[in-house]
Amino acid sequence: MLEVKVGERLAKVKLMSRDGNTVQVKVDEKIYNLDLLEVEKGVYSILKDNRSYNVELVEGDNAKEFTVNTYEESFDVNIIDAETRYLMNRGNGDEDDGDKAISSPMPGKVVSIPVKVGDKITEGTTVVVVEAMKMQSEYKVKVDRVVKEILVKEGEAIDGKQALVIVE
Amino acid sequence: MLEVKVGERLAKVKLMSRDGNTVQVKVDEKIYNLDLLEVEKGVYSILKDNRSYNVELVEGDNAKEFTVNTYEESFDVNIIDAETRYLMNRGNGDEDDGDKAISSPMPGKVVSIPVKVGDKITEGTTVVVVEAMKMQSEYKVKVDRVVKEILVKEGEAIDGKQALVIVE
Amino acid sequence: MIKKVLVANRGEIAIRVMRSCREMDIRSVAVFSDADRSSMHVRYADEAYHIGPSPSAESYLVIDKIIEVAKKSGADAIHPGYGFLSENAEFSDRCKAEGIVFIGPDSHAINTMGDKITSRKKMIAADVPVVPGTTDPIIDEDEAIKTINEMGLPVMIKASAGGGGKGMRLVKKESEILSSIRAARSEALNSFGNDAVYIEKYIDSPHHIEFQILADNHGNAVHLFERECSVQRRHQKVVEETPSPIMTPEVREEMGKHAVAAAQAVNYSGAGTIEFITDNDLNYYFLEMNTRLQVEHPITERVVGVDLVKQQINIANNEVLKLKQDELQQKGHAIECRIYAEDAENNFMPSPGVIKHMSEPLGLGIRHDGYVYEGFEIPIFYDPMISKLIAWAETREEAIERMRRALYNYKITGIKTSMKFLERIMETPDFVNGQYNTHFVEDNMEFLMAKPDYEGDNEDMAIITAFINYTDKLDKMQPEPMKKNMAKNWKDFGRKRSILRL
Amino acid sequence: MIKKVLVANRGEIAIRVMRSCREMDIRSVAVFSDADRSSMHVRYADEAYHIGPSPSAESYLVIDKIIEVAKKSGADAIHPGYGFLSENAEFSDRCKAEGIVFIGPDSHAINTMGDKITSRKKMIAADVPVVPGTTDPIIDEDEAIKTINEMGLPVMIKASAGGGGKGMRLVKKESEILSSIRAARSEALNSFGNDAVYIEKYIDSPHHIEFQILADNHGNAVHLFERECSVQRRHQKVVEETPSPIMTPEVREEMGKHAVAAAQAVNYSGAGTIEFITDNDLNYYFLEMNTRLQVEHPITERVVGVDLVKQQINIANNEVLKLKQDELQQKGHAIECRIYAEDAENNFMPSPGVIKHMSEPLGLGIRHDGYVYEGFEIPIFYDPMISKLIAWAETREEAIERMRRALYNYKITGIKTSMKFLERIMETPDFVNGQYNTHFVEDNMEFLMAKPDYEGDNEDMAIITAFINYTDKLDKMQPEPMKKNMAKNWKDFGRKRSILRL
Repeated sequence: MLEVKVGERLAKVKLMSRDGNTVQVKVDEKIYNLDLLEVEKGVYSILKDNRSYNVELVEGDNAKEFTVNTYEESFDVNIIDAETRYLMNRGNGDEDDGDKAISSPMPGKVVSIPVKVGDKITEGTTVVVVEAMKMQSEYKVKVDRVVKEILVKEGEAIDGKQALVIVE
Repeated sequence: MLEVKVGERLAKVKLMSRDGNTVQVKVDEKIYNLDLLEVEKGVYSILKDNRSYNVELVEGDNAKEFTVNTYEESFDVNIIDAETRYLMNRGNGDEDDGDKAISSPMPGKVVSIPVKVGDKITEGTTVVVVEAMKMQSEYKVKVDRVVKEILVKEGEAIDGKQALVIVE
Repeated sequence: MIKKVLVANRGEIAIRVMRSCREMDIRSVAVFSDADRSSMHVRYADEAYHIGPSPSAESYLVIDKIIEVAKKSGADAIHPGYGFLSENAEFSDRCKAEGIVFIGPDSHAINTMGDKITSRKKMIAADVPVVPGTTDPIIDEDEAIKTINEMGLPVMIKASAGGGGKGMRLVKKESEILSSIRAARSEALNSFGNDAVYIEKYIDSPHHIEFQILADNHGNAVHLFERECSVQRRHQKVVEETPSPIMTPEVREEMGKHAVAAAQAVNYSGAGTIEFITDNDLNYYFLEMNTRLQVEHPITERVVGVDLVKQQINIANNEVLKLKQDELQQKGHAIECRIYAEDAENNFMPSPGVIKHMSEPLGLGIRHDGYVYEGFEIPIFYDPMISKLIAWAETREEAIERMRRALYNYKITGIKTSMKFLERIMETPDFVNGQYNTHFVEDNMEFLMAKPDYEGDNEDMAIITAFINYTDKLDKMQPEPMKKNMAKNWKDFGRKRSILRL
Repeated sequence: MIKKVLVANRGEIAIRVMRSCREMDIRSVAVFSDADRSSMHVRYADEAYHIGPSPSAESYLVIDKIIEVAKKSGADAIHPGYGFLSENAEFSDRCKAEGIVFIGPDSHAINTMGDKITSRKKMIAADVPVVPGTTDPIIDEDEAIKTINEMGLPVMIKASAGGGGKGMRLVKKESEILSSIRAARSEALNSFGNDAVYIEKYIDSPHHIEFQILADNHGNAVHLFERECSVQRRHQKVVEETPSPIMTPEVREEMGKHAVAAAQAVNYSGAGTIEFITDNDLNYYFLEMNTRLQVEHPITERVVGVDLVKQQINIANNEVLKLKQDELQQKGHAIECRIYAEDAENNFMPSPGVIKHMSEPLGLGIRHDGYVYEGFEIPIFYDPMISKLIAWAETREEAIERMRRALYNYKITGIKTSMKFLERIMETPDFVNGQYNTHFVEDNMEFLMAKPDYEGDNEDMAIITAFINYTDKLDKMQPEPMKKNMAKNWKDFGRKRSILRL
C-alpha cells in the first residue's frame, strides 16, 4: 500500500492482483478492474469497463513525482513513501521560519539583483529579476526580510528551482 | 581502429581526436573534421564543412549491426571487431556445403510444408510457405537437396530469420 | 440521430473515422483482436472491446462478435471502413435486423454490384458504357470460341465470381483460346467454387479512373469527380491523384453523369466509387463499383473540400444531401502516396516489425493519415499499409514537388517501407509528364529500382555515425575504474542521477 | 534566379521557409547560435553555419555575421522570416549593397511604415482611412490638451517611435490628460530615446483585422483577404481566423482596395500585412503595416490556396505576379492556434525545458507547423512559441470542431503549454458565436480559467498509472535474487539481451 497525493487529496492505493495486463487496484475504498498496458515508454493504455484511457506520465524531479496527462485532464501526482513522509513532516513548519530561498520556477538568465547582502527589505520588494523567452519576471518577498546571501550574478544563466537569493 | 562494412566495402575507421561535438575521424585515407552531435536517441546531426547531415541509426540484431538512414540514402552497416571477424572466417565456407537452414526474413505464420523428412527434392522445390500481412511467400531450395529436419508445424507463428527446415 | 459509432475496423481508417466522429460530437467504439491491444485505434477511441484472436477470420470478420459489441456498448451505428466487412451484404442486413444503422448501402446494392455479371447487366440497362463482351456466364467452349472470334483478339477471360486477378486470362493469340478458357475455369472453380467465366474485350494501355459518388436516401446523388489510380503494383494501388492528368472537362462531365446513373441504378445510399477502365483516347467502360469508402478518398476530400465520412454519417442519419452538383468544383491538385511496410527492393515483401523512430512530414499542403507510433509492433496479420501521405498544391507540378519534399523528410525506422520507391515514382519522367497507365510500374521498373547518385558523403557519414555510436556504447559498458579522462561534469551527472532516477 | 537561400531565422518559420525552398529546388542555408546547435532548422537545412552566442543580440541580430555566412555559403538571397532582422531597413540596404537579394521590401518601405507618424501621413495622402488624431508629434502640452478636447475622450496617447505597448496611455477622464501625456513621453524617451507622442481617438471594442497583400516589382499588387486577429493576451495574438466572422463582402472589398493602396503608397515589394483597427460597426482605420511575413500567414494560404513563401521568392526573382485580384477567392474557413511553451494557469509564464513526449494531431483539414521534437530542449533565449496548429473546414463551425478535435489529441509533455487554454477558447461562447474583440481574453478570463467537469475517472486513472509505474520501477531496482515469481520468458528475454545488447 502506498499513499498517492493529487492536489489536496491523499489517496490510499493498493495493488490487489496482477496478471499480465489485468490488474485489480484499490484506490481508497473503490476497487478497479483494469486492462492496463504500457504502450510507449511512460504512456499507458487503460481499459476500464471498456472505456479507453490514454495516460501519459512525465517524471518530475525524482521518480516519485509525476505530471500525468489524460486526453482531458492533467494532474500533478506524488507518491508518498516513508522517505517522502519524513521530509514532509520535517519541512512542514511555519513557512516564515528560518531561511528562505528565492528561486524561479523556470530556467533563464538573471537580469538584475536590486538588493545586496544585509539589506532589510519590506514586503513586496523585488530581490531578483529573471528573463526567459523574451519575458522578464520579478521575484519579490512576501513579508519583511533580510537579505542573507546572493548566490548568482547578474547575467548568469540559471536552472529552474535553483536557489538565487537567501533571505531570512 | 575498427573495420566497418557497408555492402562490399570494408572501411578502416579511426578516431583521431574528439572534444565535445568536434571530432576528427579517418575513414580509409580520408580525414573528416566534423561537428557531430546525438540530438535524439540514435539520431545524429553532423555538420561537415557546414553541410548538414541528419543521420538515423537503427540497431539490428546486435549492437554491431545498423541500418543507417540519411535524408537521401540508406545503408546497412556492420562493425567488424575481432569476434565478428572470427565468426566471419568460420562461416565463410562453400555455401552449398553441409546443412542449410531455410528461413523467412520476416515473421509470419507457416501456411504449409509441402515436404517431409527424408524427401529428395530438386532445385526449385518449395519447402515451406509463409504468410504475413495477407501475402504468401514460398521458400524454395536453389539446388538439389534432401530434407533433414522440419522444425515448425503448419499454422505455427514464426519469427523472422528463424530456421524452419534444415536441408542437406 | 447517431450518437455512438462502432468502427468495425483497425489501422488508419479506424482513426480517420473516429476523428470525424469526434468533430461531430459522436462517441466512438473500437474493437480489437489480440494483436491489436496496443494499436492506436484502441487508444484513440472512447471505448474499446476485445473481439477475439489475431486472425481476422476470428475477430474483425466475425459478424456476431461485432453485433454483440454494438449492443453491449449501445452503439447506434456501425462504420465498416474499407476491407473486412465493408462490402458484406449479410452484415448490412444483419445490422438492419438488429436495429443498428449500417453506415453504407443496403444488401441489394452490395449484392448487385458485387457480382460482375449482374452489375454488368444493370449498367447496360442504365446506359452506362461497359467493356464489350458477354453478359452471360459461358459454360460451352465452342460458344466461347465463337464469341471471341466475333469480338476480335485480344480478349480477357474472367471468372464471374472473381476478383484479385484469380481466374483471369489474357488471350492474345488464337491458338491460346481453348487452353486459356480451361485454365480460367479451373482456377475459378478452385478459388470461388464456381467455374462460370465471361469474356471481355481487352483494353490495351488501360487507365484506372474512378469517380467518387454520394447518394442519399431521398433520391439525390452527386459525383465528386475522378481519381486517377493507374500507378499499381501487384494489382494494388500505390499512388493516386486527382484530377487525372489525361482528363478533359467534357469527358469528366459525361463520366460523372454515368457514375451517378450507375449508383442510382441500384438505389445506392452513402459513399461509393465507380471504377472505369479508360483507354488513351478516353474511351471509358464501367469496371466495378466499390460500395464503401476507398483508401484514396482523401485526395477527393482535399480538392473538393468535403469530409466524406461526415457525409456518410449524415446520409446514414437520413439527412438530405446538401451538396449540389453545380456547386461542386475541383480546386488545385492532390496526390496520395500509400506507405507500405514492405521491402520494395525485395519484390515488395511485407516487412512487419517494431517501429523504432518516426519523423512525420508536416507543413503547408500536407495531410498525413497513419496509425503507427514509436515502439509499436506492426502485426503480421493485417494489411501492410501503415500510412497515407496526401499532398495538395495549386498545380500538379507543385503537388509533385511537395510530395517529394514530404517524402524526403518522412522517416520511419525499424522496418522497411516503400518510401524510397514512392520518391522514385515522383521522379519518373512518365509520372512527372502525366503519361502513364496501369503498366507504369512494370514499364519503369528499371528506373524505379535504380539508385540515384547523390553528391556529398552520405556513405562515409553513415560509417562514422555507426562507428561513434558503437564505440560510445562500448565505453559506457566499461567498469568505472577502467574509464580514463572522464570529464568532471559527466561524473556529476552520474551522481545526480543515482538518487532513485531510474 | 535564386538558387540558394540563407534563412536568417530559427524555429518553425525557418523550417517553413526551407520547405518551400526544397519544393522549388532551392538549397537552404541555416544559421544558428550556441543554443540552437540541436535545433531542427539546423538538421533540416542543406547547410548550417554557427553565428555566435545564444542571445539574439549576439547572433541572429548581427547583420555582419549573417552577411558573412551568405557570402561564405554562396547564398544569393536571404529570407528574414519574422522577428529578428525582418523589419530592419539597414539590413535590407546592406543586402542590396552586398549584391544579395533581400526577400522583402526595400528600406524606403520599411522606414516609412516603421514610423507611426510618417506612415500615417502617407496613408492620409493615399486616402486610406486612419484613426482620427494628430499627424504631427506633439511636444507642447497645451496644444495636446486642446487637441484632445477637440477630438473628444477617450483618446490614446502613443509614442511616435513606439511599439509593444510602451509609451502608450489611454485617457478616459479629463483630469488624467496632463499626467498621461507626461507619463507617455517619459516612457517613450526611456524606451526609444525619443519623447515625441501623438494622439489618437480611442476605439472601443476594437477588432484587429489585417489584410495580406502581395506586390511585385512591376507595379502589380493584390490582397489575399483578411485575417481576424482579435484574440490576444498581453498584446500577443493567440488565435487567428479567416474570414473574419464580422466581415461583409462589401466592406471586405473596400478594405482590400485600401490595403492595396496602402502598399502601393510606399512602392511595396513582396508580402506584407496592413493592420486595421475596426469597430463593431465595421468602421476601420489603418493601424500599421508589417513589412514581412506574419506568424499567422498559413490561414490565408489555406483559404486562398497560395504558398506565400513561394510568392515572396518569385517576387524577389523579379517575376511578374501571376495572381489576379478577380481570380482570387476565399474557400472555407481556417483557424490558427499558436502553441506557446507557457503556463497559462500561472499568468502565462514561459516554460522552457526538455520535450519528453509528443503526439502530433494529424488528418483531414489539419496543418501543423512546428520545430520541437522529443528530447529537444527549448532554449530560454527566444520566443516561447513552439508550434502552430491550423484547422480548415468548409464552415467556421466545422473548423472550430476540427480545431477542438486536433487540440484534444495533441500532446507535448515535459513542459507546460497553452493547449488547454486554447481548447477552452474554442469552447468559449463569445468565440463560438464569433462575437469578440481584442478584450476577449480579459472579458472571458473566468470561463477560460475554469476547469470543465469531465465524466469518467481521469483522476483515479492518473493515480493508478503513477502508482503502477513507480512500483514497477522499484521492482526493477531490486537485486536479482530478491525477485520472486519471475516468468520464464522474462528470464529468456534478459539472457537474449545480454549478448552486447546495450
